[in-house]
Amino acid sequence: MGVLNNSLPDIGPVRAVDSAIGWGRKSSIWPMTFGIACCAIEMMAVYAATFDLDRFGAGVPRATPRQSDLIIVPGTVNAKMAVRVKRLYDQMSEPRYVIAMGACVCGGGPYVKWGYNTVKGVHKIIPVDIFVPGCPPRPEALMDGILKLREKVGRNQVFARQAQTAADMDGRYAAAK
Amino acid sequence: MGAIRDYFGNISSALTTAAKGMRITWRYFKHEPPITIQYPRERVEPPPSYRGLHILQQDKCIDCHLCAKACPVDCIEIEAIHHGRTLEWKQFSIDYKKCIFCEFCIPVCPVDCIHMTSEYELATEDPDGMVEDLLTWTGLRPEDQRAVEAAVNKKKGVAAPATIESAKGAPEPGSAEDKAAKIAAIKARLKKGSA
Amino acid sequence: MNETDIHSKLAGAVVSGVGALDESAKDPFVVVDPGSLVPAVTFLKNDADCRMEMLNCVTAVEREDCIEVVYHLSSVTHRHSLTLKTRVERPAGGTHESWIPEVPSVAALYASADWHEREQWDLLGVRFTDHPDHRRILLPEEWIGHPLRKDYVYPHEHGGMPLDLDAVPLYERDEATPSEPAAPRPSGTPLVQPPNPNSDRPDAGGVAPADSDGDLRSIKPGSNDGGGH
Amino acid sequence: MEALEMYTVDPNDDVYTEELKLNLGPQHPSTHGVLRVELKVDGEIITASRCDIGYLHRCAEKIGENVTYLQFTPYTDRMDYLASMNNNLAWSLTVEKLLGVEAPERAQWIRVIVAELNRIASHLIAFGTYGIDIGANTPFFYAFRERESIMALLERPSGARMLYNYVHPGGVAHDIEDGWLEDVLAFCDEFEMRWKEYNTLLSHNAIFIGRTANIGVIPKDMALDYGLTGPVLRASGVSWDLRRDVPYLAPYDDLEFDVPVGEGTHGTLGDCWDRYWVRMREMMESIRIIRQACPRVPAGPFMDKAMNRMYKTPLKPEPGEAYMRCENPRGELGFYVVAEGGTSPIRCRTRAPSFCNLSVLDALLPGTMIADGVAIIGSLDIVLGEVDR
Repeated sequence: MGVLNNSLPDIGPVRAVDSAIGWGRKSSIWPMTFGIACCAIEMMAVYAATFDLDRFGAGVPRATPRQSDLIIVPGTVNAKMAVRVKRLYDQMSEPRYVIAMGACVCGGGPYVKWGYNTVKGVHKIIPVDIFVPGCPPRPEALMDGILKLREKVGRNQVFARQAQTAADMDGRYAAAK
Repeated sequence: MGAIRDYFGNISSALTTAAKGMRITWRYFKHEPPITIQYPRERVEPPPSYRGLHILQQDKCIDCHLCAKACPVDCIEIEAIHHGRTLEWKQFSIDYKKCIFCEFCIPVCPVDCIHMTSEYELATEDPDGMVEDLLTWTGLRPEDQRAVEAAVNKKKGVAAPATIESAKGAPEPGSAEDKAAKIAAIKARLKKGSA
Repeated sequence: MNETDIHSKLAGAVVSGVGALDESAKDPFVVVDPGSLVPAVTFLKNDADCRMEMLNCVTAVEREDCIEVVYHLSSVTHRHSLTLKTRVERPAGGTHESWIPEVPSVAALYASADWHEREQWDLLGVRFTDHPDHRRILLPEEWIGHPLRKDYVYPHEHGGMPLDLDAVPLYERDEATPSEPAAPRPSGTPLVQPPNPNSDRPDAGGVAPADSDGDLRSIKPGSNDGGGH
Repeated sequence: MEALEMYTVDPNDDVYTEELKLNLGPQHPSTHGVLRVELKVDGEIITASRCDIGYLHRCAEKIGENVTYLQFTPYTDRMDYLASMNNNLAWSLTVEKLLGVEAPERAQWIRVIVAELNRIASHLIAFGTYGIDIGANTPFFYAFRERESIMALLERPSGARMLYNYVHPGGVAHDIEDGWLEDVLAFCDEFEMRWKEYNTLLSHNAIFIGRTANIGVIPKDMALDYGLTGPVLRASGVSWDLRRDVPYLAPYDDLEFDVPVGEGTHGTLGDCWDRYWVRMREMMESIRIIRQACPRVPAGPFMDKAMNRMYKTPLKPEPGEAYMRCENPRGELGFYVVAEGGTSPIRCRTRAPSFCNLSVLDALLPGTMIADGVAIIGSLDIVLGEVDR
């Protein structure tokens, strides 16, 4: 879609197309098979039968970043791994989403003080959409995060012009009036 | 001759192993109830001992900083001004970016004012949203309130009449009202989370 | 066989460098000279009565005056175990940049020693001479310093990845105007320095923590179960 | 090694292959976390391999030197996160050895039950993910269903789902509630039935046996030389179990259980199938232990009275040192602690079983196919949190 992105006026038909695209995107979020530490086990529990993430169309983890929309970073990222996490993120195609799962990834967690080797939150490396704190978060808490991500994805405007600045907001407000 | 026997032997063993597995699958399909929890429509309550988000009984707290000292990750920030015996509270916050839910802050409290609830959903888009000021934290649901009361009573050695009394007002578990109330609570929470 | 028998056999076999058995310790240990470490371990492994087939653990411990390397050996056949130590004295002013102690490697005797010794090199900077593959194992090869030394200085970043709590995220950095390099840390300081919970920090407001009177903690009255909370 | 000679490159052949460097991991579905293996492959045959670990190094030993003895307990949870109870237990026993105290009897029996339950949960993960490695997706779902039951059971006394922080120096953190032991026994009955299903689904499946038998054979001498422990050592025919040979908890003396040892049923002694089968049988032995232990939990305190003060006043052991080892699901977990009188040790070394078990990988991989390499890594059942600490 490229050049048309966020370039059309924010009117009813464009919005309808946008919401259709958003619905499609949010109903087929494909996460990446990516486990680092403790949280990965709870992430596996989310894929398993008891919680069954497939109910939201996100249950088939992809083994390669090129096919996936969502990277759940489950576990401590250290200096050696951070380079790889960044590379994996760079390999994903747009639109891509990041969930930071667990305290270590949200902001350092237990390793914040004495961890000479750990990155204090993966948002120092890659932009994060949803933070799910907990050590580790319960599977329900991760699903809560994924549901919130679905909302966020559904809200995204693809073609309609986004209100970027305050002046733009004012203009939209006046137009609505 | 042997090769042919191997060939057909392989086919038959492949069929039998597949049939064995499919028999189990069929039995589950036919006879066993589904085990999937339909989150967020239904929610399995963690046990009362669950170590979830914290709650502070502010009127009891004496600002002794013992919980902050006991914390292995230094996630508790406390600030209060003492006016004689009364306290003017500035801050009692827990940084869930660090908290590991180890429960070491609970047993050290000399006045039993900090507790852990069975609340655990804290997913947010904002990294600063994970620092909860317990003075204003209102994420507690009625059942959590009851669990806290029960925990306090248990520690005091009081039998649990308070729990039963407070539970009287609640609709019967499993009834239509109960379900409606739960769904309403979940909706309210989701709305709060997305706002 | 208990530790005393093993020690007497060992002292009888290896001529020099085997110290006395410290029986007051929780796990009785023998201190040997670095020079006679390999013969001692060879003897313990091959002697029919000792048969220490397994090297459980190699640990380097940094003390005030020395670095000691501890070997935990055990025998599956005879079901006994022994702790062996060797010490390298710290030279005057030996810091973690200037002093690399050297101990002979036992990787030729036990394959398990290979990774253990590499780990001790990585984290504590003990060089094991004649080690077949003397590289770092846990940290990246280009890492500076040995983190488990007491005077280790924490880095600000490594390989372009920020390690500070208040670091600016990579994707928000302005490439055109590189930020100033962070000031070097004083020796031995950790990454972030919130108040240390183990220190004797004065309690705010001077309210005495009710450590002495236990009933404030509301242990169940009259119950004799030890657990309070 | 013979396989190596069979497949060496001969440039005079009509079809010859070229040596290729292949990176397996750190993000790879079959490396059980963030293990990276550099492989040299000739076609499908691995000719050389080099493990690269440290992608989950979390400075646990440095932290141990800076926090108090009690505060380090939750960090041991995060080493082998599949068997946190056993890690807690090993650390608590180390501190107890250093202090010279012993937990009350009730605590000891509770410790046995929770440790064995956690051992089953840990082996279930090994079973489920091994199925995925081999290409059978179904066992994963069955294994996680039973694991959820164990999580629910352990959640009740401890209050957490996975990283329990339940076994503390001097006893356990909370008493068990009434009726918990009955629920554990009910789970045992159910699990026995499910275990038979697992065997029908996976253990005796012809394809599974074909993929695992005679693969990655570890002879007895090699296993001892590399310091392997746990199921990996026992599969090679060495009957060595610390619970029986060096009992670290008093109840293990009174309990009756067998130590499963590899027999080479479908191939050579010490192959992947043996390692898998030892784990499967260990689950049943754990069930046997739990069944015996549940009726024998005595009444009494669950925490040493003197030790209860440690929550407020940090422990201060006398100068000294202690090495304590426990039989974890993955092998011998040892903690070596050197105290010099402060509230935290000056050295806190972890002898991680996965670390030693993984070191044999470089010796096993050359000469096998890439797909067999995945089977070998899975059969070692490593947890990277413990390898790197």
